[in-house]
Amino acid sequence: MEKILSQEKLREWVDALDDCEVYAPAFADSVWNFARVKAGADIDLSHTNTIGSVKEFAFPQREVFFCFEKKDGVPVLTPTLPDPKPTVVFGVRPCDGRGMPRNDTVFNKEFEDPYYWARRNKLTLVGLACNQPHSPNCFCQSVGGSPHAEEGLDILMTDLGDRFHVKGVTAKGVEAMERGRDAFDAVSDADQAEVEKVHATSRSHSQRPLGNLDAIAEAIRESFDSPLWADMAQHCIGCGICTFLCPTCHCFDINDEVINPTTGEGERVRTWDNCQFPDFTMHTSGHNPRGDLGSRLRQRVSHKFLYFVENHKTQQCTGCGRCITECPVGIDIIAVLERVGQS
Amino acid sequence: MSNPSKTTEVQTFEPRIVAFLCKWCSSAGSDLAGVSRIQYSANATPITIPCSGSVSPMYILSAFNKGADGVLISGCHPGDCHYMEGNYLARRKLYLVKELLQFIGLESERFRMSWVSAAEGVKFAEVVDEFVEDLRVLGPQNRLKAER
Amino acid sequence: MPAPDDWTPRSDAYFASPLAQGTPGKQCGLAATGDYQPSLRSPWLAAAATVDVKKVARELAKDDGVVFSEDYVYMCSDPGQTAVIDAIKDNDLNGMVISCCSPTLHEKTFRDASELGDLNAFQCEIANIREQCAWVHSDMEVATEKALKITRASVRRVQHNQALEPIGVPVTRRALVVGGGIAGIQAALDMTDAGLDVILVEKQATIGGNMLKLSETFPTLDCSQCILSPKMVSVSKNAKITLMTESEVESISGFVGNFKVKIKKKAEFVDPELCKLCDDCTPVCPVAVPNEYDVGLTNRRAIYIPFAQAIPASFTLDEEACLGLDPVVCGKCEEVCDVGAIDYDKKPTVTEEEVGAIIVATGFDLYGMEHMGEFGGGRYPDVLDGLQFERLCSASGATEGHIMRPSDHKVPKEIVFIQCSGSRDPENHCAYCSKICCMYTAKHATLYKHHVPDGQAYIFYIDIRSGGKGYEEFVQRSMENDGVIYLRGRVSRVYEKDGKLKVMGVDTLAGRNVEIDADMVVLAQAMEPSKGTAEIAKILKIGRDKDGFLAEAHPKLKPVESVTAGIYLAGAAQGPKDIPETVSQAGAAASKVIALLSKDQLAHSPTVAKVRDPYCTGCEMCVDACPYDAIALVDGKASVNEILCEGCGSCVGVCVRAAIDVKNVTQLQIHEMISAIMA
Amino acid sequence: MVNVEEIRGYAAGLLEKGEVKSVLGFRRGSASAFAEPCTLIEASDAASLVWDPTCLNNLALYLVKDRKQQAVSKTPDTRPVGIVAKGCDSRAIGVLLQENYFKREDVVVIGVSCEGTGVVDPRKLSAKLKGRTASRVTFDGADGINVSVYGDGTETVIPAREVLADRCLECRAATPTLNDVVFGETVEARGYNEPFHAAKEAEKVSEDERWANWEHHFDRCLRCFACRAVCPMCYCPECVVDSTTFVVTLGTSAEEKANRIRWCERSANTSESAVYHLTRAIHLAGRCIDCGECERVCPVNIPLRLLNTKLEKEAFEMFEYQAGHDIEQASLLSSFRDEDPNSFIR
Repeated sequence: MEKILSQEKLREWVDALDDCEVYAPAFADSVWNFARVKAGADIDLSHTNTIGSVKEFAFPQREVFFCFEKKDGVPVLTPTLPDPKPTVVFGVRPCDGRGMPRNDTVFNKEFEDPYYWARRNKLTLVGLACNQPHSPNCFCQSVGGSPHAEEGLDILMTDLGDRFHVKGVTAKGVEAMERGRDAFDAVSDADQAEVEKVHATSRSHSQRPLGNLDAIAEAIRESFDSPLWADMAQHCIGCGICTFLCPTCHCFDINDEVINPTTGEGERVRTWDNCQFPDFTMHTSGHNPRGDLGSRLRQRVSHKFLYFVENHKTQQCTGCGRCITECPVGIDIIAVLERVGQS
Repeated sequence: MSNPSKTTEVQTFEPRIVAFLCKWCSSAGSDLAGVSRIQYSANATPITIPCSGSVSPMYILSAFNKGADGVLISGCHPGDCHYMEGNYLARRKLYLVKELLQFIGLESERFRMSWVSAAEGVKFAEVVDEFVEDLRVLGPQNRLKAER
Repeated sequence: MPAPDDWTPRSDAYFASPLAQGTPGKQCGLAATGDYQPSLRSPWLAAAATVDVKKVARELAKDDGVVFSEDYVYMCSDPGQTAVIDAIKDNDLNGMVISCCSPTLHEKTFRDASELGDLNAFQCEIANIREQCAWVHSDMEVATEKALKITRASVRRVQHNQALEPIGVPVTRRALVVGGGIAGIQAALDMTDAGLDVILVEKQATIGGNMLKLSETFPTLDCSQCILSPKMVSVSKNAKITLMTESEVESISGFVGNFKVKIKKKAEFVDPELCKLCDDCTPVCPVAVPNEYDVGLTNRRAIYIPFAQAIPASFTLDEEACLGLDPVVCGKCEEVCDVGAIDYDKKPTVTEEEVGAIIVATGFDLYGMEHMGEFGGGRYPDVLDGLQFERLCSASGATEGHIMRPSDHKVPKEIVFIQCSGSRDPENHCAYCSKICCMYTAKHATLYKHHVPDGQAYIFYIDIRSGGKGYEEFVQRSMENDGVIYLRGRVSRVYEKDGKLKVMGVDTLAGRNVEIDADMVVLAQAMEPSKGTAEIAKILKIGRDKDGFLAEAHPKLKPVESVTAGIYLAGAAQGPKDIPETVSQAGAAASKVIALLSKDQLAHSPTVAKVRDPYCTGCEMCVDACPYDAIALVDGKASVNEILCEGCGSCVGVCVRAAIDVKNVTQLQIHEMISAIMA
Repeated sequence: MVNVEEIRGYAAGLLEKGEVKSVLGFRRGSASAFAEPCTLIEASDAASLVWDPTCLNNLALYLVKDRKQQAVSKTPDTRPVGIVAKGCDSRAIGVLLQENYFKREDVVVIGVSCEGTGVVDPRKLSAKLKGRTASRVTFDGADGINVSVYGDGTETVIPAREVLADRCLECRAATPTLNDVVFGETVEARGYNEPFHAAKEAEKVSEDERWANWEHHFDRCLRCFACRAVCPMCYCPECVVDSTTFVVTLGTSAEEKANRIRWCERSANTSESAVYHLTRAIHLAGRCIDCGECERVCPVNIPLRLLNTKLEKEAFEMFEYQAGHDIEQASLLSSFRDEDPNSFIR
């Protein structure tokens, strides 16, 4: 289903989704990030890309698995599966959209993660094509994506200035459009031509190239013991920015948070974890197989461009560029791949 | 929630206070209150520590995190520290903690410090009672309490 | 959903869950009941609250790690302690909490019992549910709830207590006595009798203190100097006593058994070894200043001997009064001294002495006359304080024992004594009773009548407090034999009129105003701690009470101990007292020191700081914060001298890395206690 | 104006003469307009050094990292390290020296005065550009910052005070006081904001508003720990709050592992993040030298610097204490004065 939606009617459509929780990018605290939209009038799709990725809607920072307590000395567990309202997220950039199927694969590989899917199944992603790159660090096209890629999105919107071209990609997307059908107009030939032109222009913007991804995978495999990693990670501070902001990083930690030590009452909680943290691979013995920053950088890059490819036949990077832009010390995954490729 | 029920809630609200008392002065002062049979609110549960100077800011944050409505730290009067200087160190450190808590908007009445000597059983009881009264007005502490 | 049988809360490998953690083994919470049960044993208890200890014991029995929990009446009694010992043995306990009274009362009792049950003393903790709970809360339900929290917190603490052994500390078998009055003299002599070496430090030029100034002593009226001088001579002749006059304690470091004391001695311008007491120097001295020994009733020179029998027997030079420290200005005494005992170039010296124990006997001063404006204190020369009157009566005084008015040297025929001058007046003066004034005023009046048989003595009093052997009889004698008129009431004002002192008072028994034209008025001034008591207390780190007297560790059970181990109190520095009481206390303090220093080693508390090496970065914050200089960097890491450490935890409070803990009060334990309270 | 050639020449000289094993400095980044840290080993590398308003990092962090590396190295290289340091960076070195983290002779401080300006706040710049990225940022005379915008190629001059980092606007000592050499002029009067301006502003609003603000911020925290990772003062072997840096050695007993205190949970909750940030703030009291790195790196732009400057303000006003000004002084919290505030105590 393809429709035209005028800028003014956007709010009508959003208001029609009143049985859903609607999120859209908002510029607050000097950053764009997803925020709850209370009314259609609040929506603003002039954003670049959000600082946090859309993954947190299915894989939140904190997920309670179950509660536990002791009753008469016997441990009792109470499961706590999330039951969210249907959620529609607007303004998802295609790179983030492409991240979601990769996360879906992970959480559905050997074990269907009920917590992830309880949220994921309620999620409708409304994408917005990028008419131009937001930063010099956008490289979606270098990893097989495009500024108007539909993969992972339920709807793709394209900004045509005074109006949007809206395409229902999945049944879920079409259903969401149906809900606000009065707001939409039919697509004219001129509209169609303009969309194609905008898309073509967006593709034509130069992005930093990565070269042959197979060759990169091979180069990574061969450089496992290379001193290059330590050199490239020389200024890494070991924070979690690159992975926490990444639309496809999905590592987690599980802890028991005890509320009442006397009654043994508490919760088992999943939180984000991060391969860049020193304790990520720390063994009880004190041995750490990835004890230095170089090996951790290698892990992050290898996971995205080698191991994930081996397991899932695709890169685990969608070229959003967040890890480059937000790195406090300028570690640049493209430059890293270039150097590995050259070695 | 309707207003009347809220009022009832305020009236029945019993603040929970963690009171860190130095062993030599304030804990002894509270003992004197006991020996003198001075009656005061039971809302403050004491933890006796060697000296107010041994209080780590973590104790205070942790107590609030675990749901304390108020935290009291009580030590020897300046010049009277059994360990000579511990209370001076405490005063500087806890001044900063207090300022920080106020800065982030925790109600300023929730963190209190007092000097209570071993001879001041009456004062100890007053300090606790006043604290409890002030906290009753404020109601439960939800700002730093773990939302679990 | 049912939990699997072997389920325990999982956690990150490095964060053991509090449920899963805890010392393996068993803990015990013993809840003891005492006389705070709902019995109405004492009149307080009807109003006071109570804790349902049975419930506390019952609830605790359910808690994780608690294997034995029981309540018992009089846990501290012999059968109670036997029950404790049996409980430890029967249940193979590795930790124990006794919920009872304040640990200051029975911590030692139960720790001793623990040892008898083969449980390390430091694995026994006291939860105070009496002074801090049962006695101060009236609602049983609320108090019981709080008692539960207190006890639970202690249980969680004891689960992490380490077994500790006291640290043996070698002892310096020497003692320091600060103050050379009768208290200091007595304590010093008693200690040398037991073979201890003693350093006696006195601020003044001679020992003897205030007692030296007294004429006769009540109730026997024996001559004060006659009984004191022999003791002073014993001090000077005693090889085991190092006497340091005109000296003051400057600083102290160390701890019980091992103090290091810096003593500053004023410049010794007159060499006592050389001085022959020829008294050639005083006639040439051009300076006259009030004589302290005569309480300002006479003058002395800048070079002087306090009095003929001074110990040490030597002239001394008053640095402040002397002109001659600059020889260009004066230098007369040096010229006339044949033996060359005088040297203006002498400098003050500071010596460091090592001692094992200290007795503080810094005595009293009289409350200043300048405060007594309404009685003409400090304004009229014939209004005297008690000590000045003593000097008038004394054969060694300026008047050679003749009572005469300082103003015109006439014998006073009407004399008024005002008791409680500056005492028992919390609004304006001292709140406390100075205790000895009733007696010495009776003595003064008696002595007056002995000197001036035709004179009339009046005493204004509030109460007569004559508790003491032979005291009441003495007061009665003064009334009956010496015709002293006791007027019960206060004096409102004393003023001078026509060469007389008009005393405006009230006789509350007769219910009338009294007006006396007196020739002399003597104020029984309150005793206050001697000047410098605050400083010495600060230097020695011992507490003072609200009136400024040195504070004893316990008003009843530790009356001669200060709050700091190894420092003892004697005499009026601790509170107003008369000579026999002072001497008794001095003897008691001396015997405490003798007992303390009779051991080869002292046991130092093992609850000291311990550095967690891997966490320490050597930033030295703890080093700066430690009041005992107990921490130093060794190989870039903090290292604790356990003997110096007092376990105050100042280091813990400043260490941002949590790299230091006080044993058995660790941050983990405090965290657990907070958790238990907030649960 | 600072002549970058002088810095390059000095750095090259140090390396040439073998006086240092390396020089920490800034070079042009590959990814954006902002400079990135670099470690020069060869004198010939010195040509890559840059100096402009995008030299944001506090390189003292890498002195800490070097020391940590040398501590575990089998063949430690104990030669000194050269470091390009701004005023704030030099104060960080001061605190590290005060805390005996290394010795004065272990470091050669190549001081660079920020003169009248300072460094750009990337968030302010981003806000100015409504989220767009700058492709080039340079000084433009005394008071302007010249910015080229990525994508549309436009170039604008923005008044410095509008995009300078808050810490630079409030800076009291833009010239490194601890140094072996200083490039650039010492500029006393800066004419921007009074010291602690932002913290004072934040204090002005009501208690409830303050909490609303901080609740909002703590709630947004991702617990990525970038603030801690970037802080040169957060060099603890293991953080007391939420530890991702365990000190576990072969000698660590099971009991020690089990007895680790969990002051707060790893959950990115308001309450847990509050404990984390407040702990960090209080542990930096008297140690924070206001390099603003914590705030700069925060991906969700939590104004973390306020927490620290609030305490530094109190330290300065109440205790006359300034972090990093005197390497001999006892630290703020392990010292006291009789006249310290007492009236807040009952």
